[in-house]
Amino acid sequence: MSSEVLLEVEAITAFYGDFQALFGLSFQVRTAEVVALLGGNGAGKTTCLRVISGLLRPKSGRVRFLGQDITGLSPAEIVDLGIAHVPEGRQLFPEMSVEENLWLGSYLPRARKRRRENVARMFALFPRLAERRRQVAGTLSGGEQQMVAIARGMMSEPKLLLLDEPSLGLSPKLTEQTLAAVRELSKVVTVLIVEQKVMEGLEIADRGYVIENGKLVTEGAAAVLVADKGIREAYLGL
Amino acid sequence: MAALQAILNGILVGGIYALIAMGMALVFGVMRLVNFAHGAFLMVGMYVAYFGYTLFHINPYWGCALVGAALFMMGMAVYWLLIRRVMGQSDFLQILLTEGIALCLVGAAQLLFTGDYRSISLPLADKTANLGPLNFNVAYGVSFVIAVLGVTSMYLYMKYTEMGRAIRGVAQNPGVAPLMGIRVRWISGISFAFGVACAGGAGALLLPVFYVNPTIGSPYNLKSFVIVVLGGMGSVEGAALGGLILGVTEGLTAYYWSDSYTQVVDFVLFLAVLLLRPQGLFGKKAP
Amino acid sequence: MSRARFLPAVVFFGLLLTLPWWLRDAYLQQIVFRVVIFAILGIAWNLVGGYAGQLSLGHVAYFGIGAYSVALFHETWDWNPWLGTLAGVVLACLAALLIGSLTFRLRGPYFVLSTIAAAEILRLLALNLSFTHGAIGMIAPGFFEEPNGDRKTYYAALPLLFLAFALTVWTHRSRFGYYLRAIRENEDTAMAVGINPAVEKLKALLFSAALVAAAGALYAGVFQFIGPDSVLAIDMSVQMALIAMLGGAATVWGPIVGAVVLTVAAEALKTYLERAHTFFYGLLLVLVVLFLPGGLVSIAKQRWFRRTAPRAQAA
Amino acid sequence: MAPLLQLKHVVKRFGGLLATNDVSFDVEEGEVVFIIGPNGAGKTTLFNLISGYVTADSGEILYQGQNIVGLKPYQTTRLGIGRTFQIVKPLPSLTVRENVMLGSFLHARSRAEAGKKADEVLGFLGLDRRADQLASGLPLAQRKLLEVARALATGAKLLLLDEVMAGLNPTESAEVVTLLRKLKDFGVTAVGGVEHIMRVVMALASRVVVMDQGGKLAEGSPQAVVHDPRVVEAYLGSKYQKGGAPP
Repeated sequence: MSSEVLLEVEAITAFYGDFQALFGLSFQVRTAEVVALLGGNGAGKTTCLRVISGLLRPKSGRVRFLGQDITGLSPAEIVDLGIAHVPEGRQLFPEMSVEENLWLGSYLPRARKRRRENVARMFALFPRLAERRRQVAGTLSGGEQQMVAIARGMMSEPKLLLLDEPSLGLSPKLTEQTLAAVRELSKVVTVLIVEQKVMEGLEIADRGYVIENGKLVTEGAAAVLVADKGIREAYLGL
Repeated sequence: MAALQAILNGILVGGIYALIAMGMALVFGVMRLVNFAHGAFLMVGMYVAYFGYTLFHINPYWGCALVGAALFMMGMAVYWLLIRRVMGQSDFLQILLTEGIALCLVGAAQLLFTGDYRSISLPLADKTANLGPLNFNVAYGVSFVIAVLGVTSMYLYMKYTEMGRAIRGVAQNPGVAPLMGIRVRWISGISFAFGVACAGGAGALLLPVFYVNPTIGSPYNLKSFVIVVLGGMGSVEGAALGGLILGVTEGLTAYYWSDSYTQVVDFVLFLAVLLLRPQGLFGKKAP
Repeated sequence: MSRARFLPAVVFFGLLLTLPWWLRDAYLQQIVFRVVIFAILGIAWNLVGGYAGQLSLGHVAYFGIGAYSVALFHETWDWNPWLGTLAGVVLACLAALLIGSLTFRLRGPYFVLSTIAAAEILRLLALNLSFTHGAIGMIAPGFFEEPNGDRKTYYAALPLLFLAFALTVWTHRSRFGYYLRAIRENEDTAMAVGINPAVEKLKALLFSAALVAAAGALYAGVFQFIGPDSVLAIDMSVQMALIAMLGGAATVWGPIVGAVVLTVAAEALKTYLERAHTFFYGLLLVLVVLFLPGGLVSIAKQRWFRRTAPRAQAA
Repeated sequence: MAPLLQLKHVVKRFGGLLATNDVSFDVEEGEVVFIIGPNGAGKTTLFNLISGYVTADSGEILYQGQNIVGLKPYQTTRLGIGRTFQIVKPLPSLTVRENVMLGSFLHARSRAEAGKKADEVLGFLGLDRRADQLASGLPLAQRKLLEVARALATGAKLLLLDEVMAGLNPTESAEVVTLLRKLKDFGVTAVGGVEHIMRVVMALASRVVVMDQGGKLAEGSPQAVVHDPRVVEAYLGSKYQKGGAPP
């Protein structure tokens, strides 16, 4: 496994108004890894992704990507550097077709060049989307919408893909399919995934970090975390 | 037959209404901002076209593109200087700010050009053409055609260009648009400027058939609200259709009742739609 | 302490009461009269736009109803202007009931637009109906015969201002005022404490419309000539909002400060720039929104807080 | 004696989405019941249904034996159902006491009486030291309490607490729990909603109702519920049981 550090999050604190969501959180993602961020709801996982992709400015701390300090850059600049964020709850452009959603994923001039190839690649990965390319995104089923969201994220040709709760609201079968697709993608892109379904998430991850109340609780190889009782505690509060 | 004539007249005016309202719908769709200065920008467009014609002999028909471009720049400036500062603030402040801008523009026009009514006389304006048994004023006809061209090209621009897609993207999901690399503030500025350009260009098209004076914009302001509400707030296609509907309604009101009551009917229609079908005549249910 | 709170009001109304004795210039007296009328309008708007947070830009409708009632009832049935005023207030309240029950169902820009539409419908009717004489306008009877008709009208206006002011003071401190502020902040929260927002908003609008209509009637009696473009113009609705905002929305003194500043500034400018009124109002509106959304009163308040804050902490 | 609150087969659809799917449960007077469930499980919708912010498509909601489906929120408040919101919104320009008075005005004849009632509630919740402070200056935890105080001041018999713990740190949640425990002495029955199953909640609740995807998944004592395999699955995913750690 490559040991190059792709993303380095260093002691970030973040607030919503006067509510502190993150308390000096630090972790790393190395190239070609799949890293899972675990923890109960409200633990700060989503906030963490928002800080990385520039949607939320941290109060203190640093985010480094490929050695470059990207703290405080705009989301547009960060996408351009190669971080794609697939937010929680899909967040498609509901009145556009599947294809238009993918095109907007490659809005950046850098990604526009290979738009056709990339669309074709995504349709190969998600054949279901190819069938529905002209359908308006708002009318797709939950599972299909998740596929569009992931495919749209990949259209910007990222080096790092941030996935927020891809299984949210999906049936176990669809969850399995979605995560299988993520595993497939992880061959070409580094993945940082937030997943509520712990076992499913850890199954595709190399390593995991467990967060509680905006702080790091445990970390370790996925295989080790699977057996860790601390996870159950973090989620169920027991 | 006379009723058909009324409908034709309505459609001709409605084409221009469509262009005006489209601009307002665009701004509302992208920025959730109701631009109370829309009619004032239309007035500015009329003056620009007026002086373009009287000073430089620029025919407003092809000059409307120039007027649109000039107003686009003006819209950009107004966005960066003023509008940007109230984005994300309450409706209350946004509305008062745009109303303030409207008053400034109207007041400036009063200072610069006095309250006099001015008009240009194109040779076209006196000609009448026939369409089967119906007839229409050629100047209206030409304005209609150009307005429809404007609406169509705007529609195609939104549908097929990279920028148009980005604008629609921001309108449909402003929260996620930045993650595509779209600079939302920049897109908002462009949309605002496009909206202002629509109003200005439409102003140029109105010049051959109407007088211009500083307060000419305010009825159009209200009319475009009516149209935008008819078409479903923020729907650009809806606004185009709403424009035609309003034009025809006015034509028929003028024919069956009286010219002076067209606006009363406009507003009654407006209140009725707002109260009974707030998503507009064609809009889907608001999400 | 509590007595000191009333001191500014006592001084203010004392000055207004004694005004004709120490301000003999007829022109200046007229300006003061205008301040009084504008203050009434601003205070009335403030109840709905400030306390309840409903940005009505159609308040001129009630002004017009008041003004036209005086003229119309005089012309048709030869009613005296006092009776006309009463009729105007009643009619304005009825109109407020109708307009309010329709428009308060809407929120945000939809509400604002619907208030404008309602007022515009009235203006267009006044412009086109035969019995209002259209754009020509109407002659309204004066409230008092000469001599000293103006001064008497001024004294007729003062109680109205006092009534409006007292209403605001009461609103500011009463259950009703708290309810309105709750509605302004968040209707869902308001309902969670048992407030029926529709009813409270309508109450505020009724008070407001009655005051505005009375002011409109006074205006008609003083200028004795009204038309759709003087008493039903949308600009006046904006002006009412501007007065309250400039001084400070949802404050007791805001509309009065706003009326004084706006009138005096407009008069001062008038000497230099004959036609700059509209531009001036627009500029002021832009400046207030961008730099002083709390109004002039908020500056005074901040100063006061800064001075007293350390002491309060020590105590 | 009939339960204070009864839900019988309550259904609510938003478009095609079944936000509440045939939910039934009872709340006895004096109980502290918690509704738990992951993000999007339908807890807030349930609170909105009970307090009248949304109207049920079918089913019955009985409060003190009376069907309250179709009542407006201010009407349910007047009947004695108080609620707090997930996103707290005190009136920033008013003091803490004045904010609470908004609630106590409901049954007070005068401003003075409303003030007295407000002080009583503030004292009960330990907010009395803050009474004359502007509400905008309160830290989040106390704003949450203020929200509770305002609901209590309306004379609520049944208190619906939507995400009352969200955003609080463990110490603060423990403090809130201590206060909630005292609610019974105040004659109030509480129904809380939380996303996350927390130690503090488990210690407080007499009963727990677990929601998932709009439906009631389980109901019972806190201990029974967290060991229910269906609950574990809803929170941790279906594979947790198979490959997972021993409970």
